[in-house]
Amino acid sequence: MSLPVAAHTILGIRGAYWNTALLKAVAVLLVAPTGALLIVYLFMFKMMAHMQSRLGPMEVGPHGTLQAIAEAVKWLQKEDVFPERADRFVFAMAPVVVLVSTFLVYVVIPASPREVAANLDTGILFALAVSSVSVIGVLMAGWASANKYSLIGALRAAGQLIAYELPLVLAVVGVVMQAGSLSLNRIVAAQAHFKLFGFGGLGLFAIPQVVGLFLFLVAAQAELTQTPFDMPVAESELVAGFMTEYTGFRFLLFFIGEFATAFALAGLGATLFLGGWYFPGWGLPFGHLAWTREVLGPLVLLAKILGLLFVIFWVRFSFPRFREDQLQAFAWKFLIPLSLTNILVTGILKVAFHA
Amino acid sequence: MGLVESNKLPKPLTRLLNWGRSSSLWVYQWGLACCAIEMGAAFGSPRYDVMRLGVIPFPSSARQADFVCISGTVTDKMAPPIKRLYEQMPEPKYVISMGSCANCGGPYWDSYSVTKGVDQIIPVDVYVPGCPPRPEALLEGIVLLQKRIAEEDMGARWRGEAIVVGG
Amino acid sequence: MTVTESQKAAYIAGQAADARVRVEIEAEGMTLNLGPQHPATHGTLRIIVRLDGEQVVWADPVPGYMHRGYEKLCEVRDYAQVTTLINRIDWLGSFANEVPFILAAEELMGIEAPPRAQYIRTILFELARIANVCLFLGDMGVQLGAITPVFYAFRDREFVLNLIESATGGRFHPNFDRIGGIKDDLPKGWIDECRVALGRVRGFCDQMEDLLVGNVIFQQRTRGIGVIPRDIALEYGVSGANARASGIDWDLRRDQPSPLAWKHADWKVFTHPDGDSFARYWVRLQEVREATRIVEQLMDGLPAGPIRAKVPARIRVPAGEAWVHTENPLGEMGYYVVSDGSPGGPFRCKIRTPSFSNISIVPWLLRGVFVPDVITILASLYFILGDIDR
Amino acid sequence: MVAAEPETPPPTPRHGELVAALGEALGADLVSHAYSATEAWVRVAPAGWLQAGRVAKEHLGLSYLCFISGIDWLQNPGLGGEKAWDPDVEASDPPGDGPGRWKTGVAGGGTRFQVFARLADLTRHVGLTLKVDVGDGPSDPDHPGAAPRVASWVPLFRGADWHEREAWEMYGIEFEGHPGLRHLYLPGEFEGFPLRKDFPLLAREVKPWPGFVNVEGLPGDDDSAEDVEA
Repeated sequence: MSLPVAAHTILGIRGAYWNTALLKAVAVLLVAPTGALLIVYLFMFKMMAHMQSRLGPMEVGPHGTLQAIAEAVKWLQKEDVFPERADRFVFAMAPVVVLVSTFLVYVVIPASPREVAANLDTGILFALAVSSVSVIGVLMAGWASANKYSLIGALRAAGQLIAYELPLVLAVVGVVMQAGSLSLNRIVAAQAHFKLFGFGGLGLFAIPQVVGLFLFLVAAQAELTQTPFDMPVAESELVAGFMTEYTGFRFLLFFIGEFATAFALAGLGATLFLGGWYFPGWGLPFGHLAWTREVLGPLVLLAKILGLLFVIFWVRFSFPRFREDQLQAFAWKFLIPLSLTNILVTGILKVAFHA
Repeated sequence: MGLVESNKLPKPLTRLLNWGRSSSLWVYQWGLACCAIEMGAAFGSPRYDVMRLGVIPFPSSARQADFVCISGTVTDKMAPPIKRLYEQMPEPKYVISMGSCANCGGPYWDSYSVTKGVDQIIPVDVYVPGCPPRPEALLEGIVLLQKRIAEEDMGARWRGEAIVVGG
Repeated sequence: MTVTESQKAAYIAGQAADARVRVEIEAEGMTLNLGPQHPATHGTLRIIVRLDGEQVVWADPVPGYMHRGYEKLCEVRDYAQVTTLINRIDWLGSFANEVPFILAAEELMGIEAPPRAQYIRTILFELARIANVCLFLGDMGVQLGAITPVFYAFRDREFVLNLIESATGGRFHPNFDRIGGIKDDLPKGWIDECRVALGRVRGFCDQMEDLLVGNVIFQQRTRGIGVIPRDIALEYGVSGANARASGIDWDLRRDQPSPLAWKHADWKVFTHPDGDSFARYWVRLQEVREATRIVEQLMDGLPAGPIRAKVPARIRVPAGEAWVHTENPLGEMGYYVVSDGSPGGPFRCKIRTPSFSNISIVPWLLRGVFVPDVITILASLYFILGDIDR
Repeated sequence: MVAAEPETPPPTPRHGELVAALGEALGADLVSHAYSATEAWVRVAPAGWLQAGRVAKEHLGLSYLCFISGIDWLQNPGLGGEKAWDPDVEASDPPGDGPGRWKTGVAGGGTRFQVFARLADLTRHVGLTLKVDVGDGPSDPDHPGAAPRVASWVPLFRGADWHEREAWEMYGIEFEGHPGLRHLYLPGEFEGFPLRKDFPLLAREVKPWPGFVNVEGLPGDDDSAEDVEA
């Protein structure tokens, strides 16, 4: 399956460069917060409540569906507080940096053969690179708040994000080796063509790269600073970590950033390991029905993302958290050797089966 | 906030804003004494589950709180931190005083170390009586607070005028 | 809004302290102020810790944010009114607070309650223990980052509170114990309901065993953290499950001659040799299970008969001194009641609360640990602010 | 107050052994002792307080510190609640009360302030309450400014730290050798010692207590009312 992506074509409609660019930008700016609000409602409110034998929001809209929107409306009205000793410029910029880093990840995730804001040849590299920019925002927030809890939280976050960036990248390397490409759309295509012991059509790398998937999920959990890796925002230790002093719409930006990142990382995971927008059977020539892939692709991707998020949040609501040193030991002594072994085995098998 | 101060906010917008504030109340749980456990039951117990009403008991920092539930005995030693906490919260902020101790000193009316009523320190929006109040009573207090917010005029609040609820 | 002079002064002092703390951020090491509104101190304990990196150099707890002057108030109230007050010392196991005080008054007056009253007292005492310690079992998870257990704790605790409410009329503060007996008999059908609720509590204990005790992360976070050696525990007067987790085989229910009905049930005292946070959690978990067994056995053997001894309408406690202590959910709770024979209240009522001694060990225990372990240790010591500060 | 009858036997033989051993070790510093059906009391002279604690801990196995606290034997009926608090009436010296004439409790006492502590042996399950006279404090006509004082037990029991801070805060009893008598419960600028009997409760000054329910005059009230059964 070749994927001839026309640079300025969306759903087959050809537009001027700036026209399509604007459309893409708006799409990304819409998708990211929508995904975040979806997560907040589905997982933070409803799933958590049901796991704890509660109901969660019920009164705001039917079954509380408007709760997340009410949150956003509320946050926009709150007073914008700068702590007295805060470094005002850095304090104000920190959530923006976090949010920008998150939005940039969305740029390369394909929702269908053509629905991708920028189909980079090195898509996965770009995604991982920009997602780690958020640590700068976190450090800025912690430093500028002039609050000890914030500072400790930010330092912990920095240490943790750096430690888990490595297993995340190494987990992805297995997939990249198997697909033979850094482009996310090519990785999807490779999964569509992938055959295991002669059986194809499953369209996912999750089976051969099951270790990689595990590593990716663990590292993603740590990148998202979610339990059991939530020391930077450990509620019972550090109040709210680097977000302690933030309020109003700046906190809303962090809040959206946190869950939009979860959505983006789940999107990456779905694309790398679960076949992205691809659904088994779509490799066949669709002929004049090919456009249905453009419509159904995003939905398939969304379903896969929600599946991954379910696992991520399931762990989040069930596990206690590590201690900082235990977390580092877990990353360096267990995850990284495991991911290196995974790469080695993948390489051997790749050579053996292609030879 | 010139628009709000001039009190020319279109009605649908006011309603939207009030709806947002009344439907999403992040509560800072200032658990002080016995009432803290009943507050915990109201917030945590599946039987009461205050989250149904849109009250989110997440924030651990006062900066993200919309209202604070002062639940329990306020001592003279505790009074300054409570005032500081209230000052740390961003506007618009609300206070629920839960239990007899926070309302008026309760059974410690003659103690040498208890502040007789948290309203000596910070303004209170809703008083929930009881020693301690049942979780249902706290839920009613929260519903009353939501009603109050829904009918609030932000312009008046910003200008510092007295707020009249209900009528 | 009227602010008294002393509040103003305290406010200024607080601001000054914060300013000092802010300056120290640039110095080597740093002082971190946990509380009084910190989420970890469930309530209002303030702990000032001096840090070197994330390691604690010294820690200084500042209690007193919940000091309500119980001992003074007891002197100006009469015996019936004191019961109302002392319910609110350990607010999670309220009924357990009443019992030793009433027993002390009974000892001074030379009265003993009839056996049925003693049985019902013991049953409610153990239900108070369940209601209290269940919350600890869940809350420990929250302190370690697992948010779900506490919701289960609240869920199953409700059933126990319902029982207490249907028997005493008070969901939280029963105020049910009277000198010479108890206020009312158990309502009809209560015993059957109680069995159902106890089954739920045991189910909750099993859930906690699955969710937390068996969890590798939980074990890593608690094993070997905050070890209290036996002799240090004795010096600080650490009691209750904290002492038993340090290998001190001492339970007042078993070791103290008491008119209450524990001696009629067959149950075990659990100890753990390790003395760490995990041991404290484990001992408490087993104690909840044993408490359900005690209640079931006592319900089986509940004798018939009156629920109150003959007591004068005007209670006049003869002069004397009595010390009565019981094994409360948090540890050894005792009342040293001094009566001068006047018709009013006690002349002096020293309240020995378990959390006070259990927490006084904190400066010793926190030296050299990491900040996350501070939280683990505080959570596993299990204190209630009203019980420290009175 | 009536001390327990001297002929009351020890509740258990072990209690008797403990008291005897303490008496042997302290000599004349053991002033008196008393027993009840469950408990034993020992009163030691101020000079022997530290020694008593050391002997009890190191030789008698009473290694568990239950509590240390104080007591103020000043009679103050106004505070006792039988009548409304009357700020005009000086509470300090009702007749029959004063230096040398204090009405004290079990095991006796000679001064207004006493410190009492309870130690226990957790293996043999016996406990002992120790008392010591610490002085008259402001009621002492010769040294009205002198604080009641006694030796600290912190060198013996680390846990004595907080208990003694509390006793100092509540009664103004100074413990010699304590590493730092700071406020434990009350804010630093709090004035007075709240558990002293002459410390007024201001709320009661403003609003008198409505009265004790069980001492309200019943119809035909006299002493026989005590015999009414519940």
